[in-house]
Amino acid sequence: MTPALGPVDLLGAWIAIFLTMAILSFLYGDNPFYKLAEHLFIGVSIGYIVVVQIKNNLWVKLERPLSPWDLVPAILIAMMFVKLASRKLAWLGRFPLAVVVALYAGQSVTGLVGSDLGDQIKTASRSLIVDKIDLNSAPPGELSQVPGVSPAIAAKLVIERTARPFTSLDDALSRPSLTASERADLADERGLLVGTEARAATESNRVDWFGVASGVLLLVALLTGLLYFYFSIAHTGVLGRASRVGVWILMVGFGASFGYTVQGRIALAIARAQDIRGTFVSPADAAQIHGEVAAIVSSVIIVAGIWIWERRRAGVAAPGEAS
Amino acid sequence: MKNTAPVLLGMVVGCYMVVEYFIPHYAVRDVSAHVLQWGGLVAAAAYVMGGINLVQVTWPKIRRREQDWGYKVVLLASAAIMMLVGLPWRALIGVRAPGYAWKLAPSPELARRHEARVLVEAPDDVIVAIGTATARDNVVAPGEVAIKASRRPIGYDAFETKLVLAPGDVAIVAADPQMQWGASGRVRTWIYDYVFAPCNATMFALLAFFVASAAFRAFRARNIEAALLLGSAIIVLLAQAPIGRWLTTSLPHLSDWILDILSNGSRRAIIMGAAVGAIATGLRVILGIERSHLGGD
Amino acid sequence: MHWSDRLQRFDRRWIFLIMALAIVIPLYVPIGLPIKARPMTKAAFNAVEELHAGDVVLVSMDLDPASTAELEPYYRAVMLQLKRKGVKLVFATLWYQAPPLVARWLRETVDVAIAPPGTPGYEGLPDRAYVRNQDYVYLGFREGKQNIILGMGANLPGVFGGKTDDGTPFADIPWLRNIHGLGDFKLMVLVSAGAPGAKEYVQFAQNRYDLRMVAVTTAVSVTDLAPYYQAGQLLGIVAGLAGSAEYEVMVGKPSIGVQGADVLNAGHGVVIIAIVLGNLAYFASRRRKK
Amino acid sequence: MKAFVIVMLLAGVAAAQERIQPEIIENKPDQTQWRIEVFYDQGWIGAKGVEPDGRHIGLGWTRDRVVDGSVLVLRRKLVPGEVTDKGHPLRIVDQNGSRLSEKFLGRGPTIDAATTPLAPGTVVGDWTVVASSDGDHPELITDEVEPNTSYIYVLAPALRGTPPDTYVAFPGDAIQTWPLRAHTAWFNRRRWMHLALIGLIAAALGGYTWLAKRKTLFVRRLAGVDAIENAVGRSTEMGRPVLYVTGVEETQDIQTIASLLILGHVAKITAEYDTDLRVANAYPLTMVIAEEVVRQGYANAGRADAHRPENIMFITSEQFAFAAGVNGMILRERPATNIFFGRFYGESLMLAETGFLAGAIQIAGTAELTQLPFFVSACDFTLLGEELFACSAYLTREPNQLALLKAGDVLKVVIALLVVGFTVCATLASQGWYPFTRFSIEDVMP
Repeated sequence: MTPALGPVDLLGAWIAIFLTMAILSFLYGDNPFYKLAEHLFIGVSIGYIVVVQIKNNLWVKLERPLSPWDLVPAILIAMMFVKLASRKLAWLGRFPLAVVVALYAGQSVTGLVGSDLGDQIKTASRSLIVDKIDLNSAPPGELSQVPGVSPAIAAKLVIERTARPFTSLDDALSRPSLTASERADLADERGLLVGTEARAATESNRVDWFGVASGVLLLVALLTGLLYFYFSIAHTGVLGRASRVGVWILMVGFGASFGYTVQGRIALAIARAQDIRGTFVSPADAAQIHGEVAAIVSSVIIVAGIWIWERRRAGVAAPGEAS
Repeated sequence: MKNTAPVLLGMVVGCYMVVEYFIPHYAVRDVSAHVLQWGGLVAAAAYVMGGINLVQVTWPKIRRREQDWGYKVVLLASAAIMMLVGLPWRALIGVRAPGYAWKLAPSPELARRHEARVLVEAPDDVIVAIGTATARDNVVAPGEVAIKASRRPIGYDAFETKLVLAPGDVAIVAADPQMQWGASGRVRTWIYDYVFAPCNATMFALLAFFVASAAFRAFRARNIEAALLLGSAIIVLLAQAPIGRWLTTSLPHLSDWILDILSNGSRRAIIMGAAVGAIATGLRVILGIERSHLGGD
Repeated sequence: MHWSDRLQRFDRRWIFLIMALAIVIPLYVPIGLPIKARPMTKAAFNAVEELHAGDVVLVSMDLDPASTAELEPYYRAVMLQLKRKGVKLVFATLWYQAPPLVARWLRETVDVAIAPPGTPGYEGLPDRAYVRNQDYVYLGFREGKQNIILGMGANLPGVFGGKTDDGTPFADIPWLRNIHGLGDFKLMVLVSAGAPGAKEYVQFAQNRYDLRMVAVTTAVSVTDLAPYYQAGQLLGIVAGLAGSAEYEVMVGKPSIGVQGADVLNAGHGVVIIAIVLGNLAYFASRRRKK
Repeated sequence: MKAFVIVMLLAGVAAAQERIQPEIIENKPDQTQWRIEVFYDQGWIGAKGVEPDGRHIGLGWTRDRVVDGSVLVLRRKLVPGEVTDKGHPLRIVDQNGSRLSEKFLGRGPTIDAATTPLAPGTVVGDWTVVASSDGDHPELITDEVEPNTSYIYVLAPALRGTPPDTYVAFPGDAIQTWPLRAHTAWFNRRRWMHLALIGLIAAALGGYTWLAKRKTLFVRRLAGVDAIENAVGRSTEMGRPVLYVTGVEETQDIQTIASLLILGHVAKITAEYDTDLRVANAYPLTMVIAEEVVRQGYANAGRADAHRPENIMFITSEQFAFAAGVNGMILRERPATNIFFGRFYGESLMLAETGFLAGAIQIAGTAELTQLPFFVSACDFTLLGEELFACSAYLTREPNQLALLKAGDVLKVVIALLVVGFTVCATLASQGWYPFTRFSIEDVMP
């Protein structure tokens, strides 16, 4: 049994909700409540960063066994702080800077060449001919590539096919050992273009033509994309048209990016609402906090406050956001 | 000197980082393990620098009573408080033991029933677990019992011990776990949970609303590019919400296909191009050609 | 004034209000459409399912309170999945914003059982409470971005001075003795809200030490990471809230994520309608001007 | 059953390359022949092998008469002064049992493998369990060892018990290898392709730097770059400042560097137009440099006196606090031009949107692609990804920058050729055309 929230934490919860509302008030317009929360936040985060950096990096370093190597960072850090003492010696601060920048530069050279050039070239250079996965011969690992086939289902299929080879997809996906929910999953993934029909067959060497087309498109997207970011030629004539195709594909890609990003943003707002409702704490605590009440009270305070504040500076321009 | 020496030092370190990648020798690996820590340590110190810098920038504004100086006071004050409560005060004020456990004279009455008893003296908000029991007065079976006393909020000591109880033993557990200060102390965690976290999250949540208004007021199919962008955006938006699959199962498939083929294809072109640019710039930095980050000579 | 102009001029704060309602109302009046896992999510799930009891897994918690909205549901789900598999867990973070958050989450999800036997609405295997420095360790936060990643790859104990966050020596934890670098982890679960995070792990460690890793990312980074997934550098990606919800369903304990994803319907709806209306107004006014 | 062993040593080169003639120790008929492959290194092509870091030994074996049952692999350090230059068979159990013999274990009590699980890493007497395999293991078992230490490995045929890692019997003889020691090398052969790519970039960079100093190199016009000057002009007319944000990443970040380079140019323009330039930084280090760069820019414009250091500000490194701070500036100081160059994350939309509503001309550029859709939507001009780097070259016309751009272009051609080439090979290989089937991109790009 966990004891009820103490008054200190109840107060905290209410403060948290008030600050949430104060920051959301920025949507109405820049106002004292928002500014207060903003500066409070900036201040707290600075205070937070400084301590956490000292504690988790510098202090623990001192606590734990030191090696002669640790002399180097010590000196570098000292050089960085010199500039507080004397403007004349401030140039010493360039040493730590130079070292850190060089460290990162060197790392990105070797890091990127492997992951962003090597592996990406490798992935881009796949065979354009894509065979359908043969349910009667493919190993389990390959079977679970088929849409809707989980490793568990793959294992079952292997057993089933040794008992009796599959004659058709329907036959394969409706074998008795599959549970109802598994069948539902599989049925859900049926489809001629990207679904089961496209990816799997019961004979070997069947070509997945949509896969081929997609592969070609993938290659085209890559090449035209590279062309668009090729700066040594004026984009005219054929090249111009090609690079235009490139930027079109690019834009479709950005569209996807937009979609995902928007999802992310909305998720954040949802979480704030859930938080006020007390979704992330135990029902007992939620009942104690009364988040909705706190939210309404805070909003009333803020609205009243903003109203008074606007009356005060009547004549001065309306809140910035309204423009 | 003032400009060349840092660059030279940088060149040495940077070149080492590149060469190191191609040398599998364990001795080199061990050296790298040390070198790699430098970056982190210096960066950490730079944050401290930033804190000091903030005071340097803000204080004059307050002295000169510049516009919004009041908020600047709030800013500095909250920063100062957050730093102060981050100090390990208990090093000064001392640490009190979180609790004690001792035995009293055994009671024959309990012994007859082959039981033992553990009494708890603790404030109401302290959770004391005697084995699995959490009452203030527990009759337990003899033998070893684990005793754990803690407070609910993060940032308090915990009292843990074991008692071996013979039949008839009566033990007392007096626990009052003390509040911790410092980076993971009670007050700091409180401020983090109830000020830092909600502000941080809400700042981000504002974006949901800005997205909506941007979509309404700024996002226009002015040309074919924008139209394409919008089209795929709407498809992905629909597919990402459960409603997409509810409308038609091919929507998620289509959106996945856009991601796998069109997005990945063009994205890969960008990744490679960017990688080349980054590598080249990196090379320029470690070869000392690029010194803009050190300021003009 | 023509309707199209009015539509383009009206105060955006009305849109904010509509958005707010679209987010709040479904929380009280759920729509409750079914959720099905997508390939990327399934891949991530399967990668974890392949683990065996006793395997050592690194969980890198590179996030801040702002990103919990998208990552927390996945985190809670994957913790249940990992714990019911009985794997050993190693936690670390590269984000200075994270430590207090991680401390709380460890308390809420690792130190106690998430789904003890008899949890209503949960059929899967139960999990148990993990004991710190016995079933899991928390290494703490280190500043240095990819320096730390590379450092952990080359010599993990070195980066953390051979001690966990609470000062327990690695030597005291038997299963930690065989962990010299990132290469020794059976799997890496990257709870990643941005940089440094999944992308940096891929760029600076995956190719170098040939690691197995899955990532949950804020939806923002999905298109950025998808090529790495296609290249097999990431074994799976869980895409923000929607992905987390799918993951909850796969793990078998739908909760906050599913509730949130349900609200996405309305939220996305508002944005789509906003785009459509905005453009209608735009084209209408443009035709009139011609 | 006696057996004899063939240890095949591959002097630092992978199996495919050169094979030293197997050395026969004993040769009796009717015996299982062990062929043990020991890998110390990896080849220039082909994926097989271990990294020669002095900490890894690769072990694989096949037996010419296939024997069923598992094989348990153990390892021990060579006792100083011990001479075993030959591999030889030995018994690890006394009689057909599962109890490892004292003689074998060296020190410590005997251990019953049927009851004590021998998981990899377990120490039994002098020996450490390396791995166990069901049947032969032609693939490599990679063992992590201490550098500069000789080890002896034993491969023991075994029959598994029901509990995991237990063994009920060890039929026949085990095989003891002769001393093996992990090799160290000074070059990782698997990464030659990476080195080649870096070398190519370096060469192109050097070549074009040389060229750029002698002749003007062509760069295609970048829409949006010229917009900067117009925008600054407009701010001058309106008598409002120009706001420049260097992104929210640290100085080391390539994009921040590019942003700072462009900042120098922008500072020059603003100095010429005599317009206020405000620079918002998310990191103290960035602020310090930005100040240097701007001072330089003003100096180049011959107006060093006009430089106002307090206009270059450090807001905070906390991403959203930073966004809030800059938003505050946009709303309070109402700059007529906002320039967002560098790396941006979630706050990009907040900034662009607030600026959009403040009615400023906005120019954005970032290689942080997830943010581009919003910049594209809310800004007047946007530099997509790499165009940001191209921009600094286009503006400064500075040889180094141009060389950077040109080198990038060369590499793009190379990449395109590589991709097309490899794709053709892979496609032909998938159709079973002869020479191509023997070749895989994995061989050169592990």
